Order: sequence, then C-alpha cells, then structure tokens
Amino acid sequence: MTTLAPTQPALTQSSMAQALNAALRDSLREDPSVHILGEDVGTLGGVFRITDGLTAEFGADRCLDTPLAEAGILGTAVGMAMYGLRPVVEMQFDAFAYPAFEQLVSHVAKMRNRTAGRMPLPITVRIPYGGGIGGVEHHSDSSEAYYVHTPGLHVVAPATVADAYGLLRSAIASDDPVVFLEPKRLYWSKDAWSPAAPAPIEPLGRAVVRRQGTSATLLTYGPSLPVCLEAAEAARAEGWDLAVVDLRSLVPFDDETVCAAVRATGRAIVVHESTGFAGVGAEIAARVTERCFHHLAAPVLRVTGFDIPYPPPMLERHHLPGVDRILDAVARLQWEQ
Amino acid sequence: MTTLAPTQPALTQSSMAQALNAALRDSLREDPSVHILGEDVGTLGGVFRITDGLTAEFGADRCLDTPLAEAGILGTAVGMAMYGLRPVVEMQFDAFAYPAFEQLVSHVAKMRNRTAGRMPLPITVRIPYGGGIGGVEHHSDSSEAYYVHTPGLHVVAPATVADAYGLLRSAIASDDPVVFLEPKRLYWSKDAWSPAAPAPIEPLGRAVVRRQGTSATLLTYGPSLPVCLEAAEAARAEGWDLAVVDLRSLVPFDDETVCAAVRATGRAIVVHESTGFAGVGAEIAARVTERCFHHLAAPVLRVTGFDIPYPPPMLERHHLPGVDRILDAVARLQWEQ
Amino acid sequence: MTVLDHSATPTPVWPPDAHGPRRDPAPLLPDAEPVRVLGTPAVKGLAPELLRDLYRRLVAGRRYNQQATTLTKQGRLAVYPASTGQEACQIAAATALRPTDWLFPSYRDTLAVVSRGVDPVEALTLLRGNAHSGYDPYEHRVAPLSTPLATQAPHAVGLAHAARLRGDATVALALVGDGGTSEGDFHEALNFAGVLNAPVVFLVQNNGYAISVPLSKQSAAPTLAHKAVGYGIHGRLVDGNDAAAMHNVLSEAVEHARSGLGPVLVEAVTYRLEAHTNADDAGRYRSAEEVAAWQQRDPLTLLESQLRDLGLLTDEDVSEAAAVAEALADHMRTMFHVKPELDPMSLFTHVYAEPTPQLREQAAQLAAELEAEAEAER
Amino acid sequence: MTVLDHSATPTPVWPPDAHGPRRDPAPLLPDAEPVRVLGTPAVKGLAPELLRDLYRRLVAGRRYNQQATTLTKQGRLAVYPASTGQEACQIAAATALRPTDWLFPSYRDTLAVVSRGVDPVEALTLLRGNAHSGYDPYEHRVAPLSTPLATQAPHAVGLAHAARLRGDATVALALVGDGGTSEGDFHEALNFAGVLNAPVVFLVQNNGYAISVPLSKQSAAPTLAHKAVGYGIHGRLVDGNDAAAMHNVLSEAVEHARSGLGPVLVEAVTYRLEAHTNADDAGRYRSAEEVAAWQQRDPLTLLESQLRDLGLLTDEDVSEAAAVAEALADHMRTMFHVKPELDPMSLFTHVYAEPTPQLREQAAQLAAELEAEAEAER
Ligand SMILES: Cc1ncc(C[n+]2csc(CCOP(=O)(O)OP(=O)(O)O)c2C)c(N)n1
Ligand SMILES: Cc1ncc(C[n+]2csc(CCOP(=O)(O)OP(=O)(O)O)c2C)c(N)n1
Ligand SMILES: [Mg+2]
Ligand SMILES: [Mg+2]
Repeated sequence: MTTLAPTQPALTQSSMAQALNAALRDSLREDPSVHILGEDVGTLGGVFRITDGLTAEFGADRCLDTPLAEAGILGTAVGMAMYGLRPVVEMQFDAFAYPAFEQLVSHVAKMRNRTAGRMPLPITVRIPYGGGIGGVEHHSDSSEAYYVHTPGLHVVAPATVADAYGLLRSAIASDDPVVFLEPKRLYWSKDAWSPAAPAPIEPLGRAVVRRQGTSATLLTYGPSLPVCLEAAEAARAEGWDLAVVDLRSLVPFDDETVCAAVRATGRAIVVHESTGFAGVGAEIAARVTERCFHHLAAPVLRVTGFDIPYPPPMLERHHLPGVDRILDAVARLQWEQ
Repeated sequence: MTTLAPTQPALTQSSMAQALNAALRDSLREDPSVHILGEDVGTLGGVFRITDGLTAEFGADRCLDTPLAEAGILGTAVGMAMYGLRPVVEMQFDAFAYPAFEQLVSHVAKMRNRTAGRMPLPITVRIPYGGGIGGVEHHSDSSEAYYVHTPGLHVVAPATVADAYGLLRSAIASDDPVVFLEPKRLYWSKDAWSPAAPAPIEPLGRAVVRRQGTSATLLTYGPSLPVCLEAAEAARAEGWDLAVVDLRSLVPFDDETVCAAVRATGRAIVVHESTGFAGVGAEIAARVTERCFHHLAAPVLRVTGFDIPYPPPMLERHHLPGVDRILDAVARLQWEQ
Repeated sequence: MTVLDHSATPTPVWPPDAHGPRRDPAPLLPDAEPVRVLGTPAVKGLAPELLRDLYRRLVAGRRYNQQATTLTKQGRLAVYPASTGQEACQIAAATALRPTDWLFPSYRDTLAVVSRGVDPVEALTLLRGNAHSGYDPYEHRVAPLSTPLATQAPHAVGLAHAARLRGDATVALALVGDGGTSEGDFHEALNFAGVLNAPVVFLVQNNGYAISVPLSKQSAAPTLAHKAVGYGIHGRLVDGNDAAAMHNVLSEAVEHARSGLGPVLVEAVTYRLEAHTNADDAGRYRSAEEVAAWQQRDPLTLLESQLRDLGLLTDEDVSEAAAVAEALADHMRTMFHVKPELDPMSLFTHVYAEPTPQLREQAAQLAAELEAEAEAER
Repeated sequence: MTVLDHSATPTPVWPPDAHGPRRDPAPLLPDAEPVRVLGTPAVKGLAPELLRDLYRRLVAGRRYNQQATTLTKQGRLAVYPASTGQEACQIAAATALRPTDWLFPSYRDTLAVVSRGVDPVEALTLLRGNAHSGYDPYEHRVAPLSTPLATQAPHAVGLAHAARLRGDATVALALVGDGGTSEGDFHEALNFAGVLNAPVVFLVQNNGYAISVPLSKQSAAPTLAHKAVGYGIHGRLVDGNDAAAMHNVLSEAVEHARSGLGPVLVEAVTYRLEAHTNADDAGRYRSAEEVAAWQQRDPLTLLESQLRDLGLLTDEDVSEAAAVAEALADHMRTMFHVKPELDPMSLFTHVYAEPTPQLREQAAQLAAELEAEAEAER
C-alpha cells in the first residue's frame, strides 16, 4: 500500500505587497470579526494596493472606504473593537497617522489597562512607513519611536516577504493593539514565497539572526535589513565577518536573541532610518550595554537618519543609512585596542 | 565723590508658578508681539494660575481664552507667528497636547526648514507635565520623549524657581519653537527668588551641575531633580558621594557638561519619571556611553517610570522613581570590581 | 445587500450635476425654540407614572451630587465634577436607553452612569483614585468615563456601526459638553455617523461653560444643534432643565436612530450650578446673579411644582423619594469609608494580555522593593 | 476697546435664557442653487475686460496643467496633482485677493499659487523634489503648499486674526478639498474663525472625489456649504466651473471678511477631470461616462462660448491668449531642463536658527563622506 505525498504548491516569486494582501485576505476569510477600514482601501484597493480586491471579495462592510479623518478612523475602530470586532486600520502614510495620535496613545494603548483587562482592543494599525521611495514631504517619516515609547502597544516591522505575511497574521490575531509598520520601500521587493503555501504564522516578539558573523553584530529591522545584509557582504572584503539580527518586533523586545548575538561578537551597531536622537537605536544601545557591558570591546554605535526633518526626494540618499556609513561605523569599533 | 549702590530688592520666597507668571508678564510687557493663547488662560488665569492677572493687565488680545481644541490653538498660533507675532501657547495638561501632535510635528517643527529659513515660527508651547500630584488619568503624563525625537523643536524643562523664569524668558525670546515642559509637581515649590530682581535670562542648551560628587553622577531634569538631590544626601550615609547634573535643556543637549561630569566619576545613572523604553534616558545612556566608554566602570543605568500607562493616584508612588530606587541603582554600579 | 449600500442614500434633490446625495436641509434644522414640556399642554401627553418616576430619579440624582461633593470635602474623593443643575440631562440619558443600548459618558456624567445601574462606588472609582475605571463596561453597557474631551464620540459611532453590522437593534448614546463640541473628534464622529448612517445619538449638555470659558467664546453658532445639518443628521434643541422634555426628545432621538433613520444631535440647554469641580473657583468667571437666575430654573423644582399643579405629588411621595435618595447617600457614605483594596503589582497585570519580558523584569523589581519595605516594617 | 470685545457680539435673538450669542441662522445658510453667472442675465453685470481677463487666465491655467503633466511624463516632476477642470476655482483664488492678502494653498493648488505671481518652477519645487518649498512665502504672501490635509486652515485663521490685531486690512484665503472638510483641523479652524470673527475665507473645491472616495462616502451634508451655520459663519454655494460666478462669489466673500462682517465658507462645485495624480488610475473608481459628462461643463469652453455669444471674443483674442499660455509653457520647459542646484549640506542649515552641537557633528560627518565620495571620483 502506498501513501501519496501531499502536493506542495511551488514557491513562486512574490512581493511583500502580495504577501500583505494575502495575509489580509486569509484573515478576512478565517475570521468574520475582522474588518478593514481606511482611506481608499475599498474600491481603489489602497494607494499601495495592499487591500486590492478585498472589497470586491468580501463587500464594503468588511473593507470600508472611510471619510478622510484619521482620528475618526481609529476612534471608530475602537468602538468596533469594543463591540467584539477585530478592526484592521490602514493609515495611508506614516505622517498621516499623526492626527490619530491622541486616539492611539490615550485610548488604543490604554483601554485594556484602564478596564483591568475587561475591554481589550484587538486593533491592528497598518502604517506604510519610511523613505527611499522619492516621496514628497510627509510621505517618508519613520515614526516608530513615538509608538515604542507608548506602553500598551505592540510594535512590529517586517523586513521579508514571508514575515510580512506571518507577522501581519499574528498582529491581526493578537488580542492587543499592534502598530504594524510596513516598509514602503520593500513593498515591491520579491522573494520565493507563495500565498498558496503561506509561511507559518510568526509569533510576535522574536528577533531572528539573518546572518551569522564573528566580528561584530548589526542590529536592525524593517527597511534597513537589506542594507545591513549588503553591508555585511561588502565588509568581507575588508576582513570583517558581520552578524545581522532582524529585530522584527520592537515591542516586545527580544533581549535574549539580541544579547546572545552581541555577546558572541563583543561589538554591535544599531542601524535604522529614523532620526537617531531618542530613537529606537538609543533604547537598543542602552539596554544592550546594561546587559552586556563586560562583553563589549567597544561602545554600541548607532547608524541612523540625521536629526533633521526628512529631506526632499533628491537629497534623501544623503540622509538614509547606507552601506558606506555602516562600514565607517564598523571601522570605528576600536579594533586596535 | 561717592557712588550709590543700586538698591537690591530682597529675595523673597517665591514659587515656580510665580516665577513663570513673572516671566510671561515681563515678556508681554517688553515685547508687544508676544501673545498668549490657550484654554482658560484669560479670565481664570489658567487652571494652575500661571497666567493669573495677565488678561486684566494686557487685555484679551494679548492673553486669549480660546475654544476647546488643541490643534486649533496651536494651528492658530502658527498662523499668528507667520504674521510676525510671538505666540505662547498653554496646553492645559500633558495628555491634552496630543490632539495638537500633527500641528506640532508636521508644521511647528518643520516650517523653518521647509521654507529654508524664510518662515521661522517663534512659538513657545507650555506644557504642565509629569505626575506626583494625585491627578486622574491623562493628567500626569511625561511626554518629553515624543518631543525630543522631533527635529526642529527645542525641548526645555526647568527644575528650579530661578530657571523657570530664566528659561521661559529665553524660550519666548527664541526664534525657534520651544516645547516648555513645566513640572506640575514643582509649581508650588518655593525658593529664594524675587520677581522684582529676576535671575539673569538663562540661555537654552546648558546643563548645570547642581551638586559636586566623586562616586557617581546622577543625570536628571525637571521634577526628578529634587528627588536626586535628596538621594544624594541619603547616599552619604552609605558612603557614596554623588554628583547631580540638571540637564535643563533636552534639545539642544549639553554633551560637554554631561560628559565631563560622567568622566569625573566613571559611573552614571539617568533619572526621569517618564516611561523608560525609548525614553530620554535611553538617549542619554547611549550617547554618554558612545562618548565616555573607556571612562565607565559600569554601564550607565536608568531609573525611570515603568513601561506602563501612568497609574491611578493611589498607586503612583510605586511608579515614580524615588530615593530608594535611585540608591538601589547606585548599589548596582559594580563597586566590587 | 450591505449595510453600506450607497445606492440606498437619498437620490439627489439638488443640483443635477452636484456630487453625491444632496439632502433637503429643512428637516435637519432644529426648531427656533427649545422643546419644553413642563408648563405646557404637552405635559398632559405624558403618563403620570413616568413623571413621578422622573421626579424620584431627580431627587436621588440631586442627593447623589450632594453626597459626592461631601465626600470630596472629606477627602474620600480626589476630585468631583458635579452635575448639579444638569440632573434632568443625566437621568434622561438613562431613561431613554434600553438595557441593550450603550452609553458613552464624559468625565462629568457619573450620575448618568449610576442612573444606568452602575454602583456609585464603581462609577466614582476614577475620581476616587484607586483605579482608572471601577465598573465592567459590559455589565451595564457603559463605556469607561472619557476624560479627553469628545474622544469617546467616535467610539460611540464605531460601536453603533458594529452593532448594525451584527444586525442588533443597539443604539449608542454619546455625552459631550458644549466645550467638547469644539474638538476635532466631535466633528469627525458626527461626520462618520452621518456617512455610515450609524444608530448613534449625540447629547450635548450645553451648560454654558467649559471650565471658565463661556459659550460665547466657544462657538458663534446660532445653536450647537445647528451643527447637525453640516453632517446631514438631525439636530434637536431641548430645555435641559425640563426633565419631561429631556426624556421625550432623547427617547425620540434614540428610537429615530434605532429605526435606521440616522443619527441625531441633541443640544440640551442647561446650567452647571456648582463650580467646574471642587478644585475650581467659579467666582472668578461668573456672577452670583447669573447663578441665582438659573437656580430659578432648577430642574428639580420645575418638575416638583408641575407635579403639584397636576396633583400628582403628595407629601408622602416627596418623603418617599427623599428616603430612597437618602438610602443611596447612606450606601455611598458607608462604601467610601471602606478603604479601597490596593495592589501595586496590578500595575503590570493588564498592560498587555501577556506581560512582555520587559514588564516581567520590572514587576520583579517592584515586588522586591515591596518585600524590602515589608521587611523594614517588621 | 479690544478686537475681541465680546460685548460686541450680536445680542441674543433666542432664547432669553440660552448661553452666548444665539444668531439668526437664516442669513448663514447657502442658497438652494449654486450661484451661476455664465448663461444668465447676471453676466451683463460684469465688465467685458474682466471676462476677457478671466478667459486669458483660464487658457494659461489649462496650458499650465498640460505642461506640468508633460513634465511628469518626462520625469522632470516627481508627481503632479493636476487641477484640470478646476481652473476657474484656481484663478479666482488669485483674482479675488489683493496683493496684501494671503493665500493658504493645498497640495493641488499650484495653479492658484502661480496665478498669484509665483514662478511656476518655484511653485512646483515641492513636486519636483529638490526642496520642500521653492518660493519665499512673504514675497507674494503665499503660505507653503500644505500636504497634510486641512492643517493649513487654522494657519489662515491665525494669520487673519494677527493681521486684524495689527489693524491691517488683510484677508486670508484657505483652500481645502471636499475630502479635507472631514478632518478635525477643518472643524477647529472654522470654529476659531467664527469665534474670533477673523477675516478669513475658506474655499472648498468640491471636485467630487478624495482620491477614489466619492463625496457620498465623504459627507452626508445637504451641501458642504451647510457646514458654515454650525460655526456661525456665512455659507455660499457656487458653480466652480463658472469662472465669472467664481470670481464674483469669492470676491464678495473676501470683501465681506475684510469689512469685519465675519468669515465665509464657499463651496465650489467642480470636477477633477484628470486622475488624482499621474500615479493614480482613476479608471478603478469612476466611469468614462461620468468624466465625459463633466467635460461638457469644462470651465474653459463655458466661458469661451459665453464670450463668443456676447461678441467679446475675436479669433485674435483667442490666438493672443494661446500665445501667452504657450510662453508660460515654454518658460516651464526651459526652466525644468536646467538641473536644480543641490547642496546636501543644506540639510542641516535650517533645522534651527543655529544648528545644535549635535547637528554640527552630524554635518561634519556628512561633509567628510562627501569629501571621500569626491576623492573616490577623482
Ligand atoms: C482634549 C482635552 N483638552 C482639555 C481638557 C481639560 N478639560 C477638562 S474639562 C474641560 C472643560 C470641558 O467643558 P465642557 O465640554 O463644556 O464640559 P463641562 O465641563 O461643562 O461638563 C477642559 C478644558 C480635557 N479633559 N481634554
Ligand atoms: C492628513 C492627511 N491624510 C491623508 C492624506 C493623503 N491624501 C493626499 S490627497 C488625499 C485626498 C484629498 O482629497 P480632497 O481633500 O478632496 O482634495 P483633492 O485631492 O480632491 O484636491 C489624501 C487622502 C493627506 N495628504 N493628509
Ligand atoms: Mg460645558
Ligand atoms: Mg476632492
């Protein structure tokens, strides 16, 4: 008697946008309480087409074009969540989530705590974020630091096509609010991944080592991961073997994986696009130093965007942490002593 | 021939509230372009009475009761500044500044840069902030991290009566927007200071050493300064001689004074009330470590509020960094090695 | 067909080439005069038992406000924003709703919360200071008291919309102050409500002041009810000190919304007889004469004299109502003399469904500190 | 006496015991029909020279939109939100203002900015991508293009209020889209304007869509002009494709505000003939029929045929206008073929009046990197 192996659909090349769309579709399909709302998410499928086809398949009640008012969108989502729904909000661009800041900080982040756990708000706030797409002012902000500093929010940023699917599924399934930061710049990046055979759902809160290395450890997330991997490749020429850690989840933070990776090399650099001053990198440098002080041969360095408003498109390349800037930092890791 | 010494008015005991009120009055008197606006700042003199008597003395045009809408208040101030006025906005409480977040981040902080210096916005945003006053939810937030992470804003927090006057005068005189954080808890704290003989106007951006010490350095600001000074006193009993630095200005940051004070002792602790994760303390710990790594005998530690929504009044004492928690941290500064 | 089938929106009345539904504004505008029932023939239309019930509730409501104020003087409440003078609005917010409906109160509306069935001690927990919220929102379908003004309005819209999607006949009632109408969230909530045709009612208690700021500095509108037309929803104006009118207008509004005819904005013209809170000094911004004039229109005396005129109120009824009210006050006194349970470790319990590793570390630190404290005390 | 003397506010018309000024709503409500001039007897009231001037401006405006669109195809503009079909609104925003007045444009309003006298290259700098803003706001009194929707509305109110405090006869005109009216900032701005009685005019270009979202999903209001009454300000409704009506109504509104009679909200009913931007695919959310129907109401052809009917337009005039327009297009082409000057170090120059020590360090770092780059290239 013979057993037939289940046919595995071939892994085709898929973009992060497709993976996010698949995650939303599968969530809508599997859980009737999931509702998407935002500006242009319906008929148009979103300005980045992440919600493409969802209103057609599930109807306007499940994927709703709202009026143009971010506080109203998030506030409405809060009320829907109070009644047992699982809203997924799309903010059209990073800087256009700011009008909803009060709703996010004073209600979304605090309702569970305020009600001693009686009124959780399982809301996912999707925010296309970051630069490098030639966007004009207000279309390229990296606003993660505002959110990670706000207790009550989970903050997640995928950097790969598979994680985009897996982490968004977990975010929507989470009973806590999740700020889901989508690196715009990677929307069209492709990878061997098929919506037909989606990657296992990634639990939130776990970092992953994307590249093993012995000289120093790069700690990064979201749009900066590909840059770090490229830098690690380039570093080999200079005789440096760099490890690269993809944080994926900023809150909760995976101290275990991060500290292990840093102790292994004794040197670390945090890389992110957003403004450095009091950015996520500051927290990472501070906590890694607190935990790994005597393993460190050099201070944890930061390679981040400058402390300036995001530049106009034609100048953004000078602001964004690139391979050279990362290698310069590696060179400053006090190899002589 | 004899010269008469100018008669010096005696320094009476004054509260920080009185010093702030004096700073506003003197600014209104000396500069006709200064205009105050906010909720209840007129007839009532503000819920904390910081603007007491100003409408009576200068009229409603100079100290204006606005409708109840923080984005509208700040947005209106932006327009007034565009026309050459020097608006001073009062946000009634920390958490009630959140509705104005978009105006603050996308316009107040960016207008000078957007217009290549042609349209500066000399706006002072006064925010009574922090806890320890038994306030109910939303009345005790420490929101400084949101502001220091936003390029284009100066962020200042006085801790003494004299600085309250001197720094507010400089903030209003500044051609850049200043977020002026007033530690509610210290409004009624008194000091030998007289509005008749105001302290010299303090330039922004300078930290000051409030207490010399040899064992370790406490870095703090605003409401936590008195706590740190108290802790330093208590530490003597345990044989520790602690230095205390009052940062006063968070942006710009006084690396020179801070690093000198840390190098002198080789050990440092940052103390502040706000949530620790990606808070101001993270930045300070990270930059001090970057700059003073080989002078440090131990990692820079942080004593901050927990990563939780601000607690209800009856539990806030457990959240606020107190003397004991600071001393515990001092004890963890690896004295053995 | 979906709830949001826009083909269902009224066909354009004007002009042929304009965009979207262009409704007739006339029915949306409030009457020129606020609805009054007491002292008018309309009062005959109300069941005597209803009027007597409203009276008992008003008496209890007034007593509640007095007792809560006393508790602040005794330091048993951190702060109390009294609704004295606004009791007719507060109780109507309860009598107009079904148990399955939802109430979205603002920080001043604890009487409405209590009238809905929440225990006074639970309703006052926020103001007592031992916890952020004292009641289970799902038990009586009352959202937590909202302190950031008007931020609860969009929540009410979202909940009403969700209920409609679920096919439930639930209506959400949001309470906002005159000052709160200036906030952007108020605008966005009413606009969403209009577009979604959500079964929600907004009750604006226009008590003339936002702390010290009078309505004349808050809005230049003919009436706050006139804001409704800008959202394509119905605006109603009512005498907020007329308990019968309040009950009628609010009940009509709630049933209007329930029946799918759309949201309603109700402006109740009333007055805050006490200071903003016990911490406020109202003498700084309003005259004793003004207060005295409004005392003449005290909702309690208005209803009481009407009932007496109608011969619907005996001295017995009065003392009966007083007794019920006194019982409520007693309950509050006793309960507030009991020290609240406080568990510092609870600070970490409900930040997330599962505490993060970071919170576990911090909780351990606090636990150690508390242990040391306890040690020291032994 | 102060500008804000509230005793100056209209005495309560209703009801005696209500709070604050209770104005008569009637004069604040818009007419049932949008104001039209072309094709009506009213056109006789306009000076022929004005009509001909409007025509020349419309022709130039249309050409401007075409040329800007072409520049995107050539990759010389990063993105362009065309105002094609809305030119009558755009030019009226210029003709209705005095040089001393201020314009607060939104991101789609570069034609209004250019009509006010700003060089097209400077007006389009934001969309070109070499800088955030290309013009000196004080030269032509034009605020930087605002991308965050409706956030410029409160700026207009503040500037108008400041001008009034200074005793200047300045009026501020804020341009908002139909979608922008849903934002809280729109509400707060109109409310402040009403309370401060600021000399400000809000022009809502209702072009039927916010990207893909039609007005029916944006607002349920009878008209957007009906929002005015909720703020105690005047609401006017006008045909946004009728250049003469646009000029008249907007000029009246501006002078109304200037004369201290209060702010005005003008809704111009128009249509966006092109996609949201060159990056948008309008076919996803609207039909070719709909677009074709609006092409019949093209503001340019409407005015041109009217002028011909009145015998105010010769073929000479037409070719003359075309020549002026072509000159503008030429100017744009030439200027945009010049590569813009780019100085990376400028990133640090204007963050603050004085760079902070931190920015100095960072500037030094970038300078070193650029030096190294240059080295490498040598
Ligand atoms: C967003 C926000 N801003 C400011 C405050 C501070 N505040 C508390 S009550 C109040 C006045 C509220 O007036 P109103 O809305 O008329 O309600 P009332 O107090 O009259 O019941 C203010 C300004 C707040 N709670 N929330
Ligand atoms: C606060 C904010 N939210 C979202 C956006 C993204 N966005 C840009 S244009 C647009 C639609 C604007 O519609 P409308 O106000 O009608 O102006 P129009 O494009 O029709 O001229 C949106 C949603 C934005 N710019 N600002
Ligand atoms: Mg009020
Ligand atoms: Mg539009």
